[in-house]
Parts: sequence; structure tokens; C-alpha cells
Amino acid sequence: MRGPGRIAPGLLTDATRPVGFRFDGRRMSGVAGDTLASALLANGVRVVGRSFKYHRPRGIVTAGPEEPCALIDVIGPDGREPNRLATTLALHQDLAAESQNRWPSLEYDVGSLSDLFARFLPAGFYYKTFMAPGWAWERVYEPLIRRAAGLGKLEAIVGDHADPAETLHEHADVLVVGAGAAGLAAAHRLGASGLRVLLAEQDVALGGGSLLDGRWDSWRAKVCAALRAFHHVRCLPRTTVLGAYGHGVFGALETLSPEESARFGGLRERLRIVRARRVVLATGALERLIAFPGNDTPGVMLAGAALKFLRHYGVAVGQRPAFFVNSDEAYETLFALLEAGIACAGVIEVREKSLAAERAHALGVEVHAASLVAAVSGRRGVRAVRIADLGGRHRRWLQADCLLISGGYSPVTSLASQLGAALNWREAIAAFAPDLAPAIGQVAGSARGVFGLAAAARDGERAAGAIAAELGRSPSGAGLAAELPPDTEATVMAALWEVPARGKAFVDLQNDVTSADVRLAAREGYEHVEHMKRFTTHGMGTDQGRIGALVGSAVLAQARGVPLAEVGLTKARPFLEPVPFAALAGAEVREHYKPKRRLPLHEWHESAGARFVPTGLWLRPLVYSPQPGWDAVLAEARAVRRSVGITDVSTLGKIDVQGPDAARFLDLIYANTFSTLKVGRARYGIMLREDGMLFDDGTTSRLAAEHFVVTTTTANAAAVLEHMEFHLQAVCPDLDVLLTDVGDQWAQFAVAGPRSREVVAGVCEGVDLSNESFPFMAAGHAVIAGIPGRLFRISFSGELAYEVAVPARSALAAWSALLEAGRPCDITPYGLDALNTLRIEKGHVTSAELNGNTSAGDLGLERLLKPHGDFIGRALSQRPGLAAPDRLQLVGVRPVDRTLPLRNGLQLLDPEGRAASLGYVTSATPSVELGSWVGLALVAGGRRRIGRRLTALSPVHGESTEIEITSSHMLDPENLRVRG
Amino acid sequence: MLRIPCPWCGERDETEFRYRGDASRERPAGDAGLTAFTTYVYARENRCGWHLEWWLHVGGCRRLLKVLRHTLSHEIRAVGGPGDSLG
Amino acid sequence: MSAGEALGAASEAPGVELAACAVEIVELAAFRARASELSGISRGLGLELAAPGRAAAGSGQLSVCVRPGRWLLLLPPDSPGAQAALWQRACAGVAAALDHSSGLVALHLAGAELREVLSRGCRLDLDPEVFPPGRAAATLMAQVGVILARLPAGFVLLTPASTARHVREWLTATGRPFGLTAGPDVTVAELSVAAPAVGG
Amino acid sequence: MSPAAKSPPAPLEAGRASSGRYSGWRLFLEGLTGQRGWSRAWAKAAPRPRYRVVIVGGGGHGLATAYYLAAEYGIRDVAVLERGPIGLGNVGRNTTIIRSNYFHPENIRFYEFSLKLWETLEQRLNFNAMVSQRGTLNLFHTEAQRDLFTRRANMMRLHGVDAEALSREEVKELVPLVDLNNGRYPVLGGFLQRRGGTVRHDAVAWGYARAASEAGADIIEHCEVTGIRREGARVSGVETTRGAIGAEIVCLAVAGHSSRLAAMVGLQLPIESHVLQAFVSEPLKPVLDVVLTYGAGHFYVSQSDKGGLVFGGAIDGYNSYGQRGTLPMAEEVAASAVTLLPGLARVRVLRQWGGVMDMSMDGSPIISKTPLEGLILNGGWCYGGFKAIPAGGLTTAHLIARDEPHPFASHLDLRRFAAGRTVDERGTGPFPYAH
Ligand SMILES: Cc1cc2nc3c(=O)[nH]c(=O)nc-3n(C[C@H](O)[C@H](O)[C@H](O)COP(=O)(O)OP(=O)(O)OC[C@H]3O[C@@H](n4cnc5c(N)ncnc54)[C@H](O)[C@@H]3O)c2cc1C
Ligand SMILES: NC(=O)c1ccc[n+]([C@@H]2O[C@H](COP(=O)([O-])OP(=O)(O)OC[C@H]3O[C@@H](n4cnc5c(N)ncnc54)[C@H](O)[C@@H]3O)[C@@H](O)[C@H]2O)c1
Ligand SMILES: Cc1cc2nc3c(=O)[nH]c(=O)nc-3n(C[C@H](O)[C@H](O)[C@H](O)COP(=O)(O)O)c2cc1C
Ligand SMILES: [Zn+2]
Repeated sequence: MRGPGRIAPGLLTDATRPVGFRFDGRRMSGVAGDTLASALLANGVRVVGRSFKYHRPRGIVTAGPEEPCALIDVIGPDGREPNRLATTLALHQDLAAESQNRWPSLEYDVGSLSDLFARFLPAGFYYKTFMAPGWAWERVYEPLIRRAAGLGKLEAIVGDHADPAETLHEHADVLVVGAGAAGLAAAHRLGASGLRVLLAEQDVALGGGSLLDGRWDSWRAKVCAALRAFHHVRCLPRTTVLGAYGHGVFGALETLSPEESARFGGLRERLRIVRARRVVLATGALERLIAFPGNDTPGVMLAGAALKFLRHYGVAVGQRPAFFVNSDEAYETLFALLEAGIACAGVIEVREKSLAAERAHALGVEVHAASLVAAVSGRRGVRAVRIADLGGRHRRWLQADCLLISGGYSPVTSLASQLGAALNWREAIAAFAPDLAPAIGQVAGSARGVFGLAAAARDGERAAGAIAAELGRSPSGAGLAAELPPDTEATVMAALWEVPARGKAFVDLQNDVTSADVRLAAREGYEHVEHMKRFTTHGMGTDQGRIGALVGSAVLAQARGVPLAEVGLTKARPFLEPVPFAALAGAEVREHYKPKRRLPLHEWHESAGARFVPTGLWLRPLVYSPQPGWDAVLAEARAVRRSVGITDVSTLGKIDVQGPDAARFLDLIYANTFSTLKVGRARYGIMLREDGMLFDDGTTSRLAAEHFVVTTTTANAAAVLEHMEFHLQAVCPDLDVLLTDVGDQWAQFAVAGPRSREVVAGVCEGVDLSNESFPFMAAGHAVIAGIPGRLFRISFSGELAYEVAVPARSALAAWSALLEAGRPCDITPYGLDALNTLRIEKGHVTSAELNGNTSAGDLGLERLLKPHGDFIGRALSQRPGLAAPDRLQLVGVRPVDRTLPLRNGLQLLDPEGRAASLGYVTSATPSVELGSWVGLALVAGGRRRIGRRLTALSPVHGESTEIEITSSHMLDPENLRVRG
Repeated sequence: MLRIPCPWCGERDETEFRYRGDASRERPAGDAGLTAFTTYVYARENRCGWHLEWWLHVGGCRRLLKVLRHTLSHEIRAVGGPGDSLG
Repeated sequence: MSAGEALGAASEAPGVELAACAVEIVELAAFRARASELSGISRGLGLELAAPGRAAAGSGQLSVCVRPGRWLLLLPPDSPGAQAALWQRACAGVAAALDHSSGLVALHLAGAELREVLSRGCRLDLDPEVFPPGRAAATLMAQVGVILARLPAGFVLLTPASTARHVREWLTATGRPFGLTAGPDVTVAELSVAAPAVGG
Repeated sequence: MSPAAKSPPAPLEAGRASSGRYSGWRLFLEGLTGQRGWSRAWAKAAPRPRYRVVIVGGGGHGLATAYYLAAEYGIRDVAVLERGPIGLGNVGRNTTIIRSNYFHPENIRFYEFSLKLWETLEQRLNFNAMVSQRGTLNLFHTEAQRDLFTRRANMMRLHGVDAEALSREEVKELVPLVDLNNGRYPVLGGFLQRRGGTVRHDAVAWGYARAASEAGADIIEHCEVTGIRREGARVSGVETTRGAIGAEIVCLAVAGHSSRLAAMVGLQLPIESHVLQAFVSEPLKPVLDVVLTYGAGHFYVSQSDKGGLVFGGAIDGYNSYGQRGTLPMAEEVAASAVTLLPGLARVRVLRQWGGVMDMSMDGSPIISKTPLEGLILNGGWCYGGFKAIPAGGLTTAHLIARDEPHPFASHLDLRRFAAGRTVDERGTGPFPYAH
């Protein structure tokens, strides 16, 4: 047998449970516990995809989430899911995977032609060409580039299909990230100190590097059992910490096991938001790449990955591996493979000598000391490697079916640097290691450059001890350090970044960035590491350059002639592992994107055939008819004008204002005066923002000397309450006032129309509704259909009208009683559309006019501004710009040809004059009273233009209408009806 | 993500609060004139460093908090009520 | 198992149980510097006002304090507005008494897995050591304002009426994998029976 | 001032290496010799003791201002001082959208001017910034929104700017990924500006730097301005980490750091610094051919030429100088994405970052003189200053060279706040955290 295959049972696999799957249509079989990568290797598959830019054949390089190459598409019942990592994807029955970025097949890919032209396509080539002719970019070049770029294809089902997702909130004293020797030891000691611990491990099993060394099995079992016994410790395998967000907040992504997934209705992952007082970063170290020609050949793999495939899955990644290494750690794979009966082609070792090389030699392995790999032969799989001396000069070819490489180990520093840790250069390991502030937490184990399992475990205990002490706990019980299997003595590694030889040597295997690209960047002045990254796209792939970042920096350092420590690494950002939109989004999507606020009478409106419209969070009845068009709306509005209608205005904001200083407070908040309002009366009020612009309007009623109830617009209900609370607490904290949101407590209905008095009188016992005793703008307590409530004589429609308020629980009783009382007058429920028609006819404003850019003067409300005394917005409302004669002012508009419609958003132009717009239509409606469409508009110096004609244009609709400017009070300008 | 220690409710996620801006400015007296109000409304020190600011705990106790926070590191050094000077 | 957990879990059914809770809700809001007077008045009416962040019980009623100077009283069902009027008269000049019986909806939640369910929407630390019976807090859950009070027999959850259906649906959906069941309505007397005295 | 009116090519200063012309042909030739013939895109200049104009900030606006000063107005005695490497501020971290769909006619004019400059920029700079006019589509979900967009589109059309109203069906056709009904806030339609699109952000900084450098300006990196010198009522230069530099005119183009620079002369600006976050997904084959904005929440998205979905949402909403992302924003933006485009549910998000923006008190930029004579401010760009880089640079250069505002930027004067002539696109008032 040549090439990879399964040779033994693995730690994580169950050979008795075969699992069938497909790759590129081919049926294959793996076993339970496999990842797709281990199963593919077990089936002898070497090439799994094509690279991003040059479409070169690529194989599996790592055995974990750091994988740059083995990205595949998974085809499931819900469509095609792109860019899954074969190295972390748990194999399951009938999994269908497809290689990507190739056409027509993985074997023969037309895109690989670009590899032939690679010399003309260096990093950033597109900045230098494709500039002319201008139109060609969008039509020719860009589509080509786009099609060539991208990795996987997205063909998900669009429609009702939604992925279940959920977000969990977690709290702990300490979050331990990583369950290797360091993390396990730390969690154990923290647990023993009585601290609440959360241990997150991205892998399916706890243990990290200790899983790779059989001597550690009993220690690990013991620690895991101890952790399970602590009630304050929770272990979360399959959980990757995605990012560190400060203030002890971390995001973590848990991938559910199949059983857990079934329990949660197909949920695939959950986002855990962790809040912890301290963190232990025991995230380990990642093996890194070496840049040499052919380092992307399928079959070139990190040595540690080969060990993991062997131990976890019983898969040998080759039958005749060669090694290219620079540290003793990498020999662990060699020894394990030898033990498993795999003969080794030889070790190409950078160092002159080392303890590990001596051990290898003793086992009969040929070690080529002080040597490099200068080339790899075989395009679809390693066949031989060329051994060279340290100067890159050829020595000989070595036959091998795979090449296991190791450029040393770099601590995983991303979370630490997100937490503001400084990264220090450590010559002994040729890598950066972080230093975390103790107030945030500790870094432990190989994440801190402490290599070796026993050393890491001891370091984990040290970190835990430091944290426990800082949180005021003393660890109880003996540590586990005494029982650790000793680390093997090791010779120090020798840094090796790049082999001096011709040919494409990749520093980023996913984005096809070569060391030559990095040098080109330096030559062109993109010499800062962040410029180099952006110019070459180094480290910008899904793997974020985890195994190649430092190599790229090293090549750059060499090109610039400065130390690597000075070049540094690019900025590390969330997410440590690409995270599905669905998982980030959680459950509050689509139907549940925003909560629905429902009226107390929601069900009644529904049964009455209301069409609902979402307004903010509310669902409001728009019109009581399924038919689109104006007929139903106008019928409702007409009922109000002719007889009586009833509408649910419970969405209005209602704020209860009480206290000895309530009136004074309202005088400050409102532009008009409320201290002069009599008990039992209501007043229309406007409030400004401090910059002098209108903020909100509504009626405020005085129920008692020190008790007011304020109504706000629906849209601004929350904002107005906050505005009031802010000013009460920050600006006039001396006032004794209580503000309470009573919006949901009260249901409120407007009964409007010439016959509204009869209807209201029919349900309010013992109240005299005559103009004398309950005139326009009267307000007070009332018993409505036997329910203690409130009655206001206010009108938004311009008709004689009342607003009735009852506790929401009694809404249906009151509403039904009103309908019953209104039956003789044919009382008609009306919706938001009719409400709008009525208010436009009357010239009342809503958010279309109160748009944040209008002043009281603009809307003709300047008479409401109190002449004396302070109020919010007074000073800046007097700025000269707000009095400019060309400001947009509120007016009415009507089409000159009364048969023509208007629409909102029409621009208004002087028919004779220039093309500049004079203003625009804010709200328009067919009128029930005036026999044409009518509208409100904001027009430059509009009040001066009343009676003039303008052209109303909607170029996007190809419409042009002549209109005439009228007063905004188009109906009953003397306001007689409301007083009727 | 900020975790703001509300004196009334304890430490809470930033999502429970509504930011209300710079708390170092004081509203001028009503008759202080246009310039004073223009400065109050528009001019900001906008410090990169320790910043005194308002947060309204709308998702909790609905009290207005004064918070001393570092706008670069986001460290929160002190939290109090409107009357407290957090220096 | 912590003391709190033992206390809480002992009486809890497995899974999660959701029940309606019929109560009158009155909010007392003290005017400036009148809080202690208000406590006296309340005590006179047989109800101890809870300390901040707490829930307290007395003679078939509950008081919950999640805002300084303000208390929510959970009282037995009565005719609309009657309780508010009664308290209004009792506290005149000292505090405002506002009826929220319509504005807030009360739910009762219990069960061994309740914390699992709540942790999917509530950002508070509900570990019984941190949030033992007798604690109360206002917070957001499923994007909506809620008031949570932990009692020996589970949680009382108050939420605005307009979003009550949303919260209920959310609880039902989230609780499904944990075997959520609908329990019989709970009365405030049942709730308050075992509640700790002032200050929890 | 027509952007096409070129001043004669500037003679290269002695010792200043030219990177030569870029072209496909040259790329081919270089390919034959191992791409060895390229030299630095812009000269790494060292500071001289004085310049006529010192521009603080090597972002898009600073570099563009230097370029137009030299190439358009013949002022070559110019230095751009950048505290780090150029182009890593907001110009290097934004979501790259260009468009000119604004409400205020003054803004339409200004941003349309910019869009026009984008359309010929690459030929002019001889640098392919991948100006891609793929269209910007704003969806609406309420009638009120439709009305606002109608009004805006009509205003644009009156100014000769392209805008189209799309029906639901047309939206679906253009972006099949959109779920028109999406549960909570159905899509009612959209407004499309076909000439809007995206530009490769880094290339903008590099292209302007290269062109400015060739035209004679000094691009000085790793030179942080630590103080502003004044003589009486006039500015006289700056203090930097590389020594003092004299100047007749000092122009601040430091975006999110405007207040810090202004504070050096005791000036408080109507600006707050807030963080806007952005995200990028794993690369995909083409799925989205327009820039799309959701109208029922804060979310917008486009697909980069590399294949990543580039998207973002609202600002964090509190003063911040930390270029980092937060978890709640990631959740919120993703929730909007999945709601509007359920097909993205399984797509993975790769990276999250933030940028510090100069949020002005009315949401419009400031290109203006300041109370200190000779000190010019280019700032207040909020989250929309990338698209404005060509026009911002050119009009700032005009203000410096001609001592009077460019007609397209006269509404951006700093005095508009006191005068009550704010240009508030959103009507949110002086609350940058609410913009
Ligand atoms: C996430 C995000 C998305 C955005 N999306 C868009 C979009 O789609 N479309 C759009 O039009 N706009 C967008 N913007 C806004 C746009 O990026 C900015 O408005 C614009 O880039 C700001 O101008 P600038 O390029 O000159 O700023 P910057 O690039 O920030 O330049 C300012 C420079 O000044 C330097 N500096 C600061 N202090 C000093 C000092 N003391 N001395 C020397 N140098 C100093 C900085 O280092 C920086 O390089 C977005 C912004 C962000 C953050
Ligand atoms: N094989 C070698 O030559 C070599 C060299 C250096 C270090 N190491 C290994 O380092 C180990 C030292 O132990 P250690 O505990 O420091 O490291 P470790 O590698 O054993 O454990 C780190 C663990 O953290 C997990 N992890 C990393 N990032 C994570 C994240 N964001 N979220 C959740 N989990 C995350 C990893 O999956 C891993 O299990 C030893 O196993 C040693 O063998 C090995
Ligand atoms: C339009 C655009 C596209 C990007 N595409 C990628 C990408 O494909 N891969 C990647 O890792 N980062 C990508 N980034 C993010 C950058 O790597 C980087 O995070 C961002 O520019 C901010 O810089 P900083 O993270 O170094 O602070 C992109 C950024 C932008 C603005
Ligand atoms: Zn609070």
C-alpha cells in the first residue's frame, strides 16, 4: 500500500460503527468518530481541493481548525454549505462532500491555467492593470476576477428554511480556555479553590496535546473525573472561544454533538456569551509552516497533524513519510509512526545535532542533519523530496509518499492580544509570547511558550494559583503536579523560515501567497506588516494565516533587513474560528427579529378583519378590509366625518407625571406652559430638542393639581420618556417629580364624529357631556361602562371627538359597550389609514412633518412657544438660521386638476423658474370632504406662497402634476367642528 | 462589550443602558444666551482618555448613572448618581 | 449543591413549569425623602416593603423593589383599580400609587431546568448562590423588559402587557426541549407563603 | 473647477524615485524578469523643516488633499504627516460603499461630484482602485420609509443623479437571496442607484499616495503630530515625533481624531468619536451583485471581489477610540442578515473590526476654516466619508489654495452650527450616538 490509510484503532474512533459518505460523488466509508479529513485519508484520498488563486491541487495540511486547504462544500437537504473544514467536520452517515474551486473536476481544472501565468499575476497585479476602458471593469474584468476568486459556492434554500439557533448567557469566576495539560491543571486547581470555573475546549475531547501521549492517559482520566465531581466547574468540549471582548466578556461557539442536536430540534451550534472575572488562556501552541518550493504539494503536512491523525483516528498519513523539522517536538510523530510499524524515509533536520535526532538514529532512521528540503516532486502527491544543504545546494532526492514538516511552534496569542497583552519575542522558541495583565487573567502552558506536557501542567497550576490568590481563595488539597509523567529532555530548536531555493514557496496556502509576493510587497514599499498583508492578502483567508503568519513576517523581515521582532504580526481579531451567521444571530431572527407589541384588543381587531401593519414594535390595524386600495379607507374616514367612528389609539405613549413640582417640570420640558393648565383640562403641547427643533407633540391633561398624564406619539413614546427622565435626573434633580410609564396600563380609544357625543354619553353614566360642563379640551375621571377610567375631549380628526381610556384588562368591555352604544349611529371602527386621511385634511402633523428638521415656526406652531421662562430648546430655537425666510414651511397642497392624484415625496418646483426644488409633499390622501386629493407639504417660504401654483414632480415615477398651495388647515379652519 | 456596574442593580451588560453622552457639561441657565447654549449643545471635548458620561439604565432601575470610563481601554473607574462628582 | 439550590430545587418539579398568576399590581413611588414614611404606612397595612433588589412577603402579598424608592406590590385579585385607590388614599402626599394590574402580566416559573431556559434570554447571573430566593431584579429578556423575583417555589416574572404574549411564546418555545408544561394558575397567596421576610 | 482640468505634470524632484506607469503591458514585461523592476509606489519621505502646507493624517482625505493641491492647484510644497503607516485608519477599514443618494440638495451635489471623480479616478491616478458601479439598493419596509426614499430619489433626479424605484419583484430579481417576507418587516420595495457601488479601499489610499508623491508632495509616515504651533492668531506649524515642522497652512484630516488635534489649540469641535464596526465573511463565489441595505434594522452588505461578504450595522453608540468590535453588535448585525437573507445562515463570518469615526453633530462633514487662521479642518465624516474622498480632497485643496470654499462644499462650514444652518440628513439632532 502506498499513501495514507487506516492502520489501527484510534482514541476517538469506533471501528465497529462504519459510516458511509460521499466525496465528489464517490462512495466511501469511514468510522464513527472520524472527521471528514481522517475518513478521506483513511480512504487514501490525498487531493481534496484547488487553491484560491492558482487552482493548484491541495491536500490536508493540519488536523484541526487551523486548516488552510481542506475546505469542502457539504451538500445537505437545505442546500450547499460552502467552506466547511474537513479537519473539524464530524463524519456522519450519508455526508455528501464536494471539493471546491475547480471546474469541471478536481482532477482536471481549467482554472489551473492561471498557475501557468502565475509569473504575470504577482501579488496585487490587479492594481496595475484593467484600468481602461473605464466601463470594462464592471463588464469584463471584475466578473472574471470574481468568478475566479471566492472559494465555495452558496446554494442554500431561500425561503422559509431557517436554521435553529440559540444564545446562552454564562457567568463564571474564571473562564479557562483550552483543555490541554495546562488548562486541565488550571481548571482543577481553580475548582479546588471553590471558584466557579468554565472550561472551554474546541476539540471533541478534553486533553489537548496530552491525548497524543499514552503516558498521560491515566492522569487525564483522573483530572477529568475530579473536574466532573466539582459542582462549580463545568467542562464544555466542542466549544471554541471566538473572541475576547473586554470587561470579562467572551464569545464561545459550541458545536453540538449529534445527540444533543437531535434533542434541540436540529440545532447545530450555540453561542455562549461568557462573563468571567478572570481568564486562563491555555490555548496551546500551533505548529507552523516552512516556506520552501513545493510546500503546498498534497502530502506535505504538519508533523503534529500526522500524529493526531494516528492517535485520534488510527490513520497513517503515508506509508513512507519523510520529515523536515527544526525541533525535537516534531520527532514525536516519527517515533509514534515507527511504533505503529510505518517505515520512515528519513528526517531532514536543520540542526547539526539534537537529542531527538540521536534517538531517531538509534531507531535506525536516516537523519540528514544541517539540511533543507529544496523541492518536492509529484503534483498530485509527494513522490520525492530534494534534500539540499543549508545554502540550498542540491544533495540528493529522497523517495517518500508524504512529507511531514515542522517549523516550530508558535503560542496561540490571538485572545491575549485582543485583551491588550503585549507580545514579546522569545528567541528560544523563535516566536512571540504574550504577557497578560493579572487583573484580566493568566496565560498558561505552551500558549506562554512553556513547552512540554508536564511543564505546561505545572504552569497551569501556577496560573490558577495566582488567580485564586487574587480572588481571595486559597487552593485546598494537593495539586496534581506530583503525579505528572516527566517531560523528555529536548534540544533547543533552530529557527527556520524559508529555504533559499527557486520555486513557489507558499507562506499562505489558502490565499496562494508566496515568499516572492512578500518580497515584492517590500520592494514596492508595502513594507509594514499590515501593508504587506493587504497587498498580498497574506493571512486573510478563513484560517487567518494561523500556520503561516509568522513565516510571512519572517520573510518580510529578511527582505527589509530588520529583526523579525520589529516586523511583528498583524492584528488579531475575532473570530478565532469562522462562525455561521445563524449562530451569531441566535433565535431572534425572522419572525422573532423584534418582539411584537400587541394592542389589548389585538384579537378583536383580528376577528374584525383588520389588516395589520408593523409600526415600530407595534402591530396596528391599518384598515378593516382585506382589499388594497382606498375604498375601504375612505369609507371608514367618511363614517367619522358623517356620523361616528372609533379607533384604537392605545399605542400612544402615556406618561404619568406626579409630584409637587410636576407642573414646573412640564414647563421646562414643553415649549408651552402647563403650570397654568386647570385641573380637568387638557392642552396640546410641543416639546423641542435642545437644538431648538421640534421633538414631539401630544396632549397633556391635568387630573389633579400635582398629577398630569402626558401622551406622546407612538413612535416617540420611549424616546420622550427617556428625554424626560434624563432632564429630571440630570438637569433639574431638585424637582420632586415622579415619572411613570403607564402606556401598557391604559387602553385608549378615540370616538370621533358629529355623533360621538351620543355614543360616549351612552356608556358614561352620570357625566354631563354638554359643551358647558365638558367642553373641548376637557379631561377627567369617568366611569365607562361601569369601569373606572378617564375621558378626554380631544380630537385628532378635526371632528367632535372624545378619547376614552380604561385599564387595558377592561378594554374589550369598554370597546364593546361603545360599539353597542354606537350601533344606532352605525359606528365604524377605523384604522391607521383613515386616521391619516382625517388628520391630513385637518392639517395635523405626524412624524412625516415632525421629521427632526422642522422648527415650531416651520409648522406654524410658533404661537405655542412661551414668551417667558426657560424651556428645553428655547435658546437655540432663536438661532438666525431658524428664522430664515427660505425655510421650509408647512402648507397644504391640492392638484389643480382635481381628478389627479398626489403622492408622498413629490418635489415641488416653480413652474416658470429654475429647476431647484422649493419643497416636497410630506403626506397626501384622497379627501373625503374636499373632493380631490389633498396633501401637506413643506415649502420654502411656503406661507407666502399660499394661492400660488407649483409643479409637483416625481421623476422616478415619471409624473408631473400642477398643484396649488393652500393653508395647511384645509378643513374647518375655524375649528368649529371640534367645539360642536 | 461593556459591563457597567449599576449602583442599584449590579453589573449589567451595556445592552441594558441607553447612552446619553458627555456628562461633564452642565446646562447653562435659561438666560445664558446663544453662545453658551451653542457650546453646551455642540462643542465636545471628546476625550481620548477618561470620559465622564451619562448612561440611563432603561433595562433596569431606570436611574441615570454618571460613569467615568476610558474611551480607549473602556475601563470603568467609577459609577455614581447624577449628583456625584467622580473626579 | 448549594444551600440556595437545595432550598429552591426541593420543591421544584422536574423540567419547567409555566403558570399564569392572577394578581393586582400596584406601584408605590415615594416622593422625595418620604420613603421611610411610606414604609411605615405600608407596614401599617400589613405589608413590609422589600429592600432594594429584593422581594418580601407578608400576609398573602408580595412587595418587590427593583427601582430605588419604588415598590411593586403583588396583591390578591380585586375589582379594577380598587387596590390602587386604597393605597392611593393611604399614601396620599407621601407616595404615588399607580395601578399596573393591566400594564404588567405576572407569570410563575418553576422547575429544575428553569435556569437553563432563562439563560437563553436573560443576561443575569441566576446562580442560586448569587441570586437566591428573595432576590429581585429588572432586566431584559428576549428583547423585552422583565422583572424577575426568585421565591422559594420558583420565579415570578412580570412583563409589560403588550409584549406578554411574545414573552410567553418565547418561554414556551425555549422551554420545549426541557419539557415545559403549563401549570395551574398560581395565586399571590401561594407565592408569598414561603417567601423570606424583609431583605431576604 | 472641473476635475478634468489637469495642471501640467509636475517635474519629479531630484532623488524621488518614480514607480513608473502601471499597465498590463508592463506587468507582462516584468513577468518575464521576475517582477523585479517595480519600485516603491510612493516615496518614503523624511520631513523637511518647513512646508507651505502640512496635512495631518495620511488617510483618504489627507492624501487626496495633497494630490489635488499638487496636481490641480500647483501647490507642491506639501507634506502629509501620518502617525503610522498610511491608509490604516478608516480608509483602510471601511465597507467601501460609494453613492450619492442624499436628501439635502447641497449634499447631493457634493457627493455626486465625488461620484463623478470616482468614475475617472483610476485613469487619472494610473492605479486600479476597482471602482465598481454595481449599484446600491436601499430596501424599504414601511410606507413612511417609502415616502422618504421617494422624496430623496426625486430630489436626486432633479439634480441629474440616477435613482430608480424598484418593486418587490424587481428587488427579488436583482437579489434573489432576499426573503421579501422575512417574517417581521416585509420588504415593500427598494430604491436603486445604479451608479453607486464599491471601491477597493486600500487602493484608494495607495493610489492617491503614489500620485501625490509623483506630483511632488512628501508622504511622511511614522510621524505623529503632537502639537500645533501658533504665532498670534495664526498657525505656524506642528510639533511631531520627528521634530517641529513649520507651515503656513495646517490642514487636519485625521477623521476620528479631529477632536484630539483641535484640542491642541484649545478648540472644541462639534464632533464625537464613535466606533463603527465591520465584518467580513469567508469568500464565496458571487452571490450578491449590489450593495444592499436593510431598512428595518441596521445592516448593509456587499460582496468584495475576493468573495467575502463585507457588512456592518450601526455605530456602537458611545464615545470610543477603540478600533474593536463588540459581541452585541455582531449578534445584532447577524440577526438582521439572517432575517433578510436567510440563505446566509450557514455562511461563516471571518473577522470583525472597528473604526473610529468623527461623528459630527448634524451628520454632515466639515470642510472649513477654523477660528485659528491658517488652520483648516477636513472632518466630521461620520460613517460616510469614504465615498467623499475625491470630492473632500479636491474641495479641501480648493479651500487651501484659493482661500475660499469650493462652491460644492460651502455648506460644510463650521459656523453652520451656531447659525442654525445644520445639514441634518437624518433629523436626529445633535446626538451623534443616535445617528
Ligand atoms: C467600519 C466602517 C465602515 C465604513 N463604511 C463606509 C462606507 O461604506 N462608505 C463611506 O463612504 N464611508 C464609510 N466609512 C467612513 C469612512 O471610512 C471615513 O469617513 C473616511 O475614511 C474618513 O476619512 P479618512 O480616510 O481621511 O480617515 P482615516 O483613514 O481615518 O485617516 C485619518 C488618519 O489620520 C491619522 N492621524 C490621526 N492622528 C494623527 C496625528 N496626531 N498625527 C498624524 N496622523 C494622525 C490616522 O492615523 C489616520 O491614518 C466607514 C467607516 C468605518 C469605520
Ligand atoms: N508536540 C510538540 O512538539 C509541542 C510543541 C509545543 C507544545 N506542545 C504541546 O503543548 C502542550 C502543552 O499543553 P498546553 O495545555 O499548553 O497546550 P495544548 O495544545 O495541549 O492545549 C491547548 C488546547 O486549547 C484548545 N484551544 C485552543 N484555542 C482554543 C479556543 N479559542 N477555544 C477553545 N479551545 C481552544 C486546543 O484545542 C487544545 O486542546 C503539550 O501538549 C505539548 O505537547 C507540543
Ligand atoms: C472591504 C474589506 C474587505 C476585507 N476582506 C477581508 C478578508 O477577506 N479577509 C480578512 O481576513 N480580512 C478582511 N478584511 C479585514 C481586514 O483584515 C482588517 O481587519 C480591517 O481592514 C481592519 O484592520 P485591522 O483588523 O488590522 O485593525 C476586509 C476589510 C475590508 C474593509
Ligand atoms: Zn440600574
